Amino acid sequence: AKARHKPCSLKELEVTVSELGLGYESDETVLFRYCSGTCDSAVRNYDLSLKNVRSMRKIKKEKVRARPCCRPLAYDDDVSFLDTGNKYYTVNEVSAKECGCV
Amino acid sequence: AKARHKPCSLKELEVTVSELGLGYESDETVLFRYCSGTCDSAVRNYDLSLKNVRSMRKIKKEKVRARPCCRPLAYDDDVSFLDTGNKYYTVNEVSAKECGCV
Amino acid sequence: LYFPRREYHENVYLEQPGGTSLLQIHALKDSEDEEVYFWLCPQLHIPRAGAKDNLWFQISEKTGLLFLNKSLDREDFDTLFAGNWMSMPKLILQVYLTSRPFQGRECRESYTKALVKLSVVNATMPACGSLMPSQLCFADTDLSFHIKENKPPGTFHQLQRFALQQQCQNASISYTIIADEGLPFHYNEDITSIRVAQTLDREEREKYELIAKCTVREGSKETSTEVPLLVNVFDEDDMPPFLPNGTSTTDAVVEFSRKEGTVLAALMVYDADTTPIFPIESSRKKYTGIINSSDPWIKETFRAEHIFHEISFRPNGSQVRGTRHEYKLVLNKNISVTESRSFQLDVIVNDTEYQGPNKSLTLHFNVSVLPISIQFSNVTYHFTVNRNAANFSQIGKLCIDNCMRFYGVNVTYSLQTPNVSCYAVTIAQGQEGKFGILYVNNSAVLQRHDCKEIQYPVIAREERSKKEAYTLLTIVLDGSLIHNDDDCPDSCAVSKTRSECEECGGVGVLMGKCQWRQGSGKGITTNYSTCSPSIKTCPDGTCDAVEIKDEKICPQDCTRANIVGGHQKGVLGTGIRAGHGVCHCFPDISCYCEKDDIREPLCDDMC
Amino acid sequence: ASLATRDPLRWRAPVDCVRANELCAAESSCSSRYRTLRQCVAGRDRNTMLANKECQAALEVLQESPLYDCHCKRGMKKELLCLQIYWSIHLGLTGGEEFYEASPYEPVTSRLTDIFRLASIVSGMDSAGNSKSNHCLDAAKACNLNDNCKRLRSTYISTCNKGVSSPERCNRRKCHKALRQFFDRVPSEYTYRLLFCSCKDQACAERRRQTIVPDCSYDEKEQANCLDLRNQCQSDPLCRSRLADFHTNCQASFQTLTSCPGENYQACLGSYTGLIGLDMTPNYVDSSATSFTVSPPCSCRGSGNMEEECERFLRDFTENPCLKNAIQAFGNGTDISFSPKAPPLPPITLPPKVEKTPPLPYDINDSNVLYDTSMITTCTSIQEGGAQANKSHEHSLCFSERSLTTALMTEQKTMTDPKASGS
Repeated sequence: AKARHKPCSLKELEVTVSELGLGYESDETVLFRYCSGTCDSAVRNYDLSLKNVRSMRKIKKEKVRARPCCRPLAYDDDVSFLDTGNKYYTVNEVSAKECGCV
Repeated sequence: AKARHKPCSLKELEVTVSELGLGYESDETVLFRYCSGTCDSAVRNYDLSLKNVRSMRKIKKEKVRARPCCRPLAYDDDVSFLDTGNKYYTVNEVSAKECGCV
Repeated sequence: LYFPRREYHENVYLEQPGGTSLLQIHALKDSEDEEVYFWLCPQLHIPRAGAKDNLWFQISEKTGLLFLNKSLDREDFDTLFAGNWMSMPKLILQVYLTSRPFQGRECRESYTKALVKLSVVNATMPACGSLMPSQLCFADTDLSFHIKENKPPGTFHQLQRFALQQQCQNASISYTIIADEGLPFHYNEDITSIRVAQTLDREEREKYELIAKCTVREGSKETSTEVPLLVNVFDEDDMPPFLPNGTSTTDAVVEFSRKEGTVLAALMVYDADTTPIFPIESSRKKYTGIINSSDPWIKETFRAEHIFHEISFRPNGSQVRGTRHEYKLVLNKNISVTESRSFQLDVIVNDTEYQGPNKSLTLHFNVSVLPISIQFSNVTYHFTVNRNAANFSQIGKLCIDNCMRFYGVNVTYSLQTPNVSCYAVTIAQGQEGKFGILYVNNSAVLQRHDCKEIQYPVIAREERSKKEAYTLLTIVLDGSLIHNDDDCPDSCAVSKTRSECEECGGVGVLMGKCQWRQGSGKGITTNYSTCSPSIKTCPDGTCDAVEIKDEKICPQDCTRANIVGGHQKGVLGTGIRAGHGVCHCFPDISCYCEKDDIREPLCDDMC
Repeated sequence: ASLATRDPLRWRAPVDCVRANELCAAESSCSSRYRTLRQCVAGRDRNTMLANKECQAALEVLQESPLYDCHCKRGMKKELLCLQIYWSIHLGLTGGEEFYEASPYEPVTSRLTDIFRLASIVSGMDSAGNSKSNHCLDAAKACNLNDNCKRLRSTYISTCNKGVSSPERCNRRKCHKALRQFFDRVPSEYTYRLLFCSCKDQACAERRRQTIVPDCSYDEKEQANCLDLRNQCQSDPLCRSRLADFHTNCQASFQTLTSCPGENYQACLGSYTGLIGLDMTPNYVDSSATSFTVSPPCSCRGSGNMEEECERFLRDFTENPCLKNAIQAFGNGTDISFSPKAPPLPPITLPPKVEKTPPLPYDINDSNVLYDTSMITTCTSIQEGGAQANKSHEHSLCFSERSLTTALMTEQKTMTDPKASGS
């Protein structure tokens, strides 16, 4: 059967700071929490209308989004670590704390 | 030069209820407000990290979104109208009241 | 005694000499021998200023002629209307009628009274030349009168205007009455009075339309003026109740509907008199309908309900209002299924205000209360259930004889212990205690190979009489097990397409897979497309006794959540009565109805 | 100075009844008399009570107090309290006999010309652009594009629409309250356009009829009797006030060109909308494209001997030339104002044929001046050589404002009393 996506929810993954790909080199492992899943059950009349109005070309050349996104509603606290050059860094808003469809 | 998109903001359009495409037939005109534009200025460490973690195949077959969306943060009051069959309907959350990048 | 009008109007000017006649008021008698005495309430009333002592106006006790007994001068005017900002000051006199001379009574609300509204012109009487001919003719443009039926003849109005006509001697003013042939009115040209010449009968005719024509000759010029003169005949309760087509008897059978409030039968009673709706309290008491029985059971079990409507009768061409009284025999309480008897029940209808003979008549209801048997027509009931049936799948209904026609009869169905320890099925009480719905409540048992055929003794018990009926329910399991993807949602309603729908099962499915209902019709239609556990029961516009147990079964009938897209809610505010395109639901979260014909890719970024 | 000596400056300036009550309460003689009057009016036999000396004395004093000619304003703070005070004193002043009661509201002096002008601009613009334009649909658009109007319109529609198609009827009380809020809080340039839009076709007329969601706010399985409904309305101070206001401002007056008192369409339209959301809620009763009839939710069936009074009350709505002209004038965007630049006069609807008694022969002050009549005056100048009755006359008909089209029925003839003429 076609893969049915789970509703939007908070997932977590253990990664090293380097694997975050922000440019810091550190083997410290951090908990990376992210939002994943569909927002089918959060569609509103707005989305249906926007989809229809757009399909009638009443909106042209504009970046619009006619479906809710599964996104963080709040972020975890800052993350601090010692990099390979023995220098401390603190990075904010890396990991999601709460997810929702917006 | 590639068309530059405006930042995420509230736009408005006068459409008939039928043009909303929700299935109601009515010639009443309503104000349809929607969110349009880019969220480039709202990218966070989370987005960069998620993009990288995904590109390293640490997240598979999951629907994730690694960029903020320009979406309504609040919706207008309900809209009521008389349809062509002289029946009244009330529809909620059709028009956006406030937009933001989430 | 009564007045033919509620109000009279006339103008009064300053400095009109004492003794000036103002207005002739008439009274009509209720009986020939009555004496007529007019008298004025000692106070006059000024709108927005209240009551004042009446020093200026008098009425002739015998003739009813209202006159000035003291001239009203400027000073009087100022004291009466000090600071009164009305554009045309007015004072109101109350004229009373008695059949004995006036003995200094107070002006009581209850006495027969008419109002005289005098507009006080803040100037002396205008010169004749300045008056329009029509002003000389009529003080009142609303020449409408009421005359009671069955009362003696009498004069009810005088057309001439005294004060002005006394002033304008050189104008010759004459009146005529224009009317259809043969009307019961006579006009005395000398004194311009109009008489009702005979007793009137409202049930023959209740409205008369005449025209008063006034002709004013001044020198060579002649002007005529016409004003409608309307006579309404007031009703008196002088007609007895009667039966429209003579039927005073009807049958009233109590069988399947044994619920309090059930209307068993109705009979009509007519009355040529009017029955005013307003004020409702007094008019409702006018007609009574009492069950004539000494049997306490009858009095307790039945009641007579009475409603009335105005109708029109058409005696010889004219339209006259009357009343239709409807008497319904109604159950006053629920009746036991065992009750069985026949008898004649009489309702005595009485027109309380009618004084003549036959003021009441009797309606006869031939009542037969039939017993109801509590029994199953079949000795056994047989259902086949697929082993892939899910929990809450509805297998079928159990119903004793005529159960769907019952009202006020509460039957409870229960399954006893089965012959084998395979407890897979149970029963829910259907709507208003009529039938039982069999459904799977333990689908795991269906998959056990040792459970092939299960027999349940069934009891149907009528709550009030405790009467019971028995039958045997046989459930035969068949079908080979099929597997559903773990990814499948619990509820069929989540699926939005036929393929998604038919590849999965869900709560309430009968054969292991959901069923796709392909809708048709444009716009918002009751025949919307949707995925259902069983098209036979969902959606059917009713959130039934099984579906109500879990919204995942049939949100299309039961949801109270927000519905996005074009839709109409169900009659009781639950479920989706009609929808646009495909309706699908996330139970307890939201439902969606949308046309899925937009093929354009849902681009995330730029379109 | 004591209340008794009227100081025109302090007391005569009319104040609202709440303020007047406060002033009176602060004055011992006034407050005691006011208490007395309330007892006089509360008694069963009001007339007798009002005739007794103590009540008369109380009335006399109160005529000097600010309570005497206090008024109220539509939508003022404590409007209901103001109206209750007004009626408590007013019943004493009129003896409660009036068919038409004086309005407790201050007279509307502001003309509506700009609203009419807006209506004419829009109707002119629309008809220029699209002759088939539906003014009522345009009115809905104007409302939908205004946040406040849209919100309050959606509030009353969703309130009145709840359960309309289900067995348990809608909640009429809540529906009426939401309607009142809409007409009180949304500027009349939006509400009048929705309610008084002019129509050329049936669809438009039906949309206009549906404006107040009649299924819930108006229709009734069994129509009430109008006298019963009036009685019910008069037992509620708000409804009684709005009905009195309607009678004051919409009473057909034959001394004016427009048939409206003071030629003021705005006052009439304002008091008509003031009734919406109360027991006496009026509505269009047909959706014909060419003409319209408005009526309260009642009939005169079952009036017994009071049918005449009932029909007279009902005609104030169904056959009222002032109300009809006011609605038509707004719909066509024309208003009467005597300034030179006044737009052309609207088509005047002649009141109905006179067989029926004229709807409102008297204005509130009952100034039954003769020529304000519904009669027809034909003046014929008789040819020289003496009056030959019934000969052909040279007719110079001089109609008074109203005309009676009485076709003399052939078998009619003049009637005399044989007994009376001494034969």
